[in-house]
Amino acid sequence: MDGDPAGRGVRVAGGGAARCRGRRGRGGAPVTATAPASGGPRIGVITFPGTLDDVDAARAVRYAGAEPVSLWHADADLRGVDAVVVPGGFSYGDYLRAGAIAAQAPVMRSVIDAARGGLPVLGICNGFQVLCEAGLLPGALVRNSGLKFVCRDQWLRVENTSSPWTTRYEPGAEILVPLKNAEGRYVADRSVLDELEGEGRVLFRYIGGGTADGPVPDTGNPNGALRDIAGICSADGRVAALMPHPEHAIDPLTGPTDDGLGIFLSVLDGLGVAA
Amino acid sequence: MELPGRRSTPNRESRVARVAVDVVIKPEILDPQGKAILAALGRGGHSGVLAVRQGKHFDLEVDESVSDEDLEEIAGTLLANPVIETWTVTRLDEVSASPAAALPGAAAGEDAAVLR
Amino acid sequence: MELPGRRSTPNRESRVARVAVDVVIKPEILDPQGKAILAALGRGGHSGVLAVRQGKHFDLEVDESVSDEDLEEIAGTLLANPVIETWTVTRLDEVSASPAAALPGAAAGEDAAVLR
Amino acid sequence: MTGSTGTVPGTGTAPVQDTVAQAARTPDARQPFRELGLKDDEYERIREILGRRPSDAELAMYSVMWSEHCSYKSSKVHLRYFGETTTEAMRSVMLAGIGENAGVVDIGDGWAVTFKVESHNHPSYVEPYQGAATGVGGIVRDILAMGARPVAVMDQLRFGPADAPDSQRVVPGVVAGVGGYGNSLGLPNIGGEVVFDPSYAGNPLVNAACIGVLRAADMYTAHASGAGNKVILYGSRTGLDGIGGVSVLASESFASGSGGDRKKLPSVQVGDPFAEKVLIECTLEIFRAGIVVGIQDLGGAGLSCATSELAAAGDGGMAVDLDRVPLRASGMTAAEILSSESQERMCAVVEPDKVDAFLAVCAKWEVEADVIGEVTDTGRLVITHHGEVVVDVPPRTVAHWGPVYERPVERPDFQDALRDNGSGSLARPAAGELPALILRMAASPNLCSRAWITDQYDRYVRGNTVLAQPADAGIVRVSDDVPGGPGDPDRPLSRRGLAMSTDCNSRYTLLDPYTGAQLALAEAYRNVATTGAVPLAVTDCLNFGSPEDPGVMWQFQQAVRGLADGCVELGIPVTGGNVSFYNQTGATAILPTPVVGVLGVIDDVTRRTVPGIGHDTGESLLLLGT
Ligand SMILES: Nc1ncnc2c1ncn2[C@@H]1O[C@H](COP(=O)(O)OP(=O)(O)O)[C@@H](O)[C@H]1O
Repeated sequence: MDGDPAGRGVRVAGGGAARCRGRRGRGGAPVTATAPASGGPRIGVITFPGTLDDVDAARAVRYAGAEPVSLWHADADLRGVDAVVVPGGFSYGDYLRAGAIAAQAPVMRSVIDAARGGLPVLGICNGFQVLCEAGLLPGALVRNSGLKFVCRDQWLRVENTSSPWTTRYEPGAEILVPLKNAEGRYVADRSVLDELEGEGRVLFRYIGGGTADGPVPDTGNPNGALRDIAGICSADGRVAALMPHPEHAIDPLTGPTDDGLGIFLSVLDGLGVAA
Repeated sequence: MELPGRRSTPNRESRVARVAVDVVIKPEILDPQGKAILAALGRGGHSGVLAVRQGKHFDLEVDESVSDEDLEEIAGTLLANPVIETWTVTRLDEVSASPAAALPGAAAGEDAAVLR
Repeated sequence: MELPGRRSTPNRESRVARVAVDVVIKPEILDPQGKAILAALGRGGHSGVLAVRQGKHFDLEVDESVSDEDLEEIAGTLLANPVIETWTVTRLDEVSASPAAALPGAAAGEDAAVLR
Repeated sequence: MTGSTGTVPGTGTAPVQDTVAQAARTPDARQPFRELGLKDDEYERIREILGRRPSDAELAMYSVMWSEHCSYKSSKVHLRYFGETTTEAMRSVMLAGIGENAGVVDIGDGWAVTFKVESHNHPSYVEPYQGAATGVGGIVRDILAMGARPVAVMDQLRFGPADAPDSQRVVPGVVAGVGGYGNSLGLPNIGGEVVFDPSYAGNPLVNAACIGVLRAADMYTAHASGAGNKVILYGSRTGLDGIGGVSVLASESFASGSGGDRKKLPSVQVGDPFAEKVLIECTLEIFRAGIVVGIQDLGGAGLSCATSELAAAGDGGMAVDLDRVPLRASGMTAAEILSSESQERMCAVVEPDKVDAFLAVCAKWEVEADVIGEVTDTGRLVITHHGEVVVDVPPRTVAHWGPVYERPVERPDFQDALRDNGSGSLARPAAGELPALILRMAASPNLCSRAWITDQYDRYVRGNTVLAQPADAGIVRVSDDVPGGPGDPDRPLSRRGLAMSTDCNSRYTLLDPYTGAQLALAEAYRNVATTGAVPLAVTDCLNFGSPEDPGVMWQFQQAVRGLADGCVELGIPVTGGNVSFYNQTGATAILPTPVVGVLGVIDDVTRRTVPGIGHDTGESLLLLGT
């Protein structure tokens, strides 16, 4: 299933968002950032004390062709952005529980309000934890079943390609992006899990660790997440989150693939239509 | 001198209470740490230990403005995540406002002050 | 189905005791978590909380072969790191040997089965 | 500023504190200098310098600053050889060299790089997680103090046999500590080493390296100049942790004891990586705002080191009021405040009219900051506590006048026997045995996959990692983290990259320390070169046994000479490093372990060579060299 299928308005940037497995993660020139036209979409990236992957999220936004706008945890003003990324890291040191203290920050109160009004929000890793702690997404992320921090390249299946954050992927697409966390095990009540499944709100599922050549057998679920869930979304699909890091897979130079770019391109497609 | 880890040196007149909050992961959720400890105990010859769950323990010092309802709220909204955890709040002995007395076995003033 | 985190279903005749072990960081040692929580409580308007220390809480179930000395040893060698932590061991109510009763609210569910 | 702010609490129960005046009045008071690790002649020397006995606080300062760890008293005479052999051509890439917090190298286009390896061996044995974690924290602050953004870390580990019982405690703890701290700082781990050998069983080695990037024009050095400038301590509060760590833990033995009658305190520091992450961002913002004269990290020897080194590197003196130091514990003595090794602290010298701006940046990051003193023109470091002068010394005597030893050097008797015991007498495997042998080797702890370790380290964060495990050298793209943020269209992505590799085969070094050190250098050099980068400069971490053992001193001397001569041969300078002595269990020293790090530059990271053989069918396999 190599190659970009035609006819779906795929915007190609830096080799394009992978819809498929099999791109080998080596070589290739770095994608030159396309300067967004002024007045184009603006995507906010939140920085809490202890946030780490905000620079990466901002870079991914830029690669996708939008303007990253940095948002400060203590400032409730969302600066008129068209979408928000809650990036990875260890906000407040992950002390108490990952994401727990950040979820109460002034900026999150605004994000919660805006999300209820339909603002697209993406949580990555620590951002997923923050969104759960903030009540925007159900369930919780707890200590990895192996008790250790895990950093590896992770294969995921895109389970739902109609959410605003996943339209660029083909149904059933398998993508390879880095995973790195210590508390990434998704848990929720059975009824919640059933609801998520029933409503197509499981966005990504773990397939296995591996290389660009494919998943290595028996490496499936990296942290014991229930039902292999790697990412979910809200009922309207606009709030989405995943533990793996698509922003680290935007350029084969610095990541295993550029498969992660599709997430950022997807939301821009939606904004473009709206704009 | 302002004491660290303390909002302020409590008014010497006011009463300071010690509160313990214990938070444990709900039983239906995997506790890999407890499991690992149980296995280690087995290897170490302590086979009489049948089950282990690991949770968190918080020692709080609160002034009299903090009611039981406040404590429940603090525990239920911040210290514990109700989705995955349960908690108990226990008020311990009322202690005087002297920092030295606030921690068990805090013999010298040095120890009690280190609440950071 | 074997219940997670349990060595085996204890003999129905034997008595199982619940033991709580609370481990806290020594007062002279930095507790960054406590510090972060205190700051968050302050931001959240709970200024009546004057100090917070975070530690660990362990719920153990032990059979009658486990003496108090054993518990001290378990706490001091495995559950706590004596270099930086202190601990207290508390025997709680004796409970019956029925596994279901030993854990509050342990409802069997899909998770219990996944807990391997 | 005078020390008039505090008074001794009139409780009557406060311990009488030793002051400079008291020291003058009671010249014959006995002092526990031996317990603090000072030799008789060293103590005499301090009395000579001061013309009186030192106060307790002064004694604490001198003892930590004159310890092996801080003063390099046994290694200094040998390390000079690096300077003596560095040619002008080699020096030409260096913006700062040995003696600064870390060496700085010019990499062109206005960029500079600072990098260094440091040891945290003994603390990591006592408390593996915290020891390793605070080791990472310490080296990162060294790099930060130069004005650089830390961009990558590496770790060099040596353990006892993998199956030794204590390894089950030490190995996972150390690896989790390195990862726990580095991951939380958001620094990619781009490589390292793991070696198992019985000689490290009671004395594991935990070395950590950090690379930082700065604009060459923005380099900062640690100095306190300009009378009237303020001294600001910022970061975490000062507590009782780690007191005695330097003078006792990091030098002579594991036995603890802080010398006073304060009850025994654990000589461990607990790290708070979150505090350090915030400290990094806060400090970088301060640098960017140009509101600081000089800056110094607080590591071993804490405030003793920071105040005396800042003052010694400046042009005058310094006055410090310990009552203004924010504390975590009450009742701390001046000596304790000065020796505390509480982590995540920095000390800055700031012009008076910039103090408000400085404090505002700290407030934004919720970093505590306090003016604790000022630069003076007295030429003396004067420290007050509770309104009394407790320290009054010429700062250079603390920072730089530590004793220098010409320790006896003697080639060990066993060296000949060791050298003659070649592999010639060993049985050769028959051809048929080779497959099994290869499998056995591949499974051995020293050769097997390092994934168990490297999977616990974040290698992706910051998005500039171009090579990491399993490559022999790591490469990070020179940060695009410049004004305007990542991917700023006005600042196209830099293609320039930094490569680094660290290596050391200590078994070779035991056989022949001179050649062993050169082999370590050559291996790191090759590892950098084969990525496509041009090797530029060298750092080292020299881990050896007791300098009081003439055989160990011989190993040390030989290794230094080998490394320095090798650097001349390759034309790249040693810009800094670290010496760790007393790595031994009883009388048995570790294998001599001079870890060598080579830094290189690659102009275009897209052209780096990816490790491995056979990415495409039809590739040719060439063997180069002899
Ligand atoms: N302690 C460590 N920390 C980080 N990376 C490490 C560590 N040890 C080994 N590595 C990395 O793992 C890979 C394999 O290491 P090693 O087996 O020592 O390689 P080699 O034998 O080729 O020197 C290298 O990329 C190395 O940098």
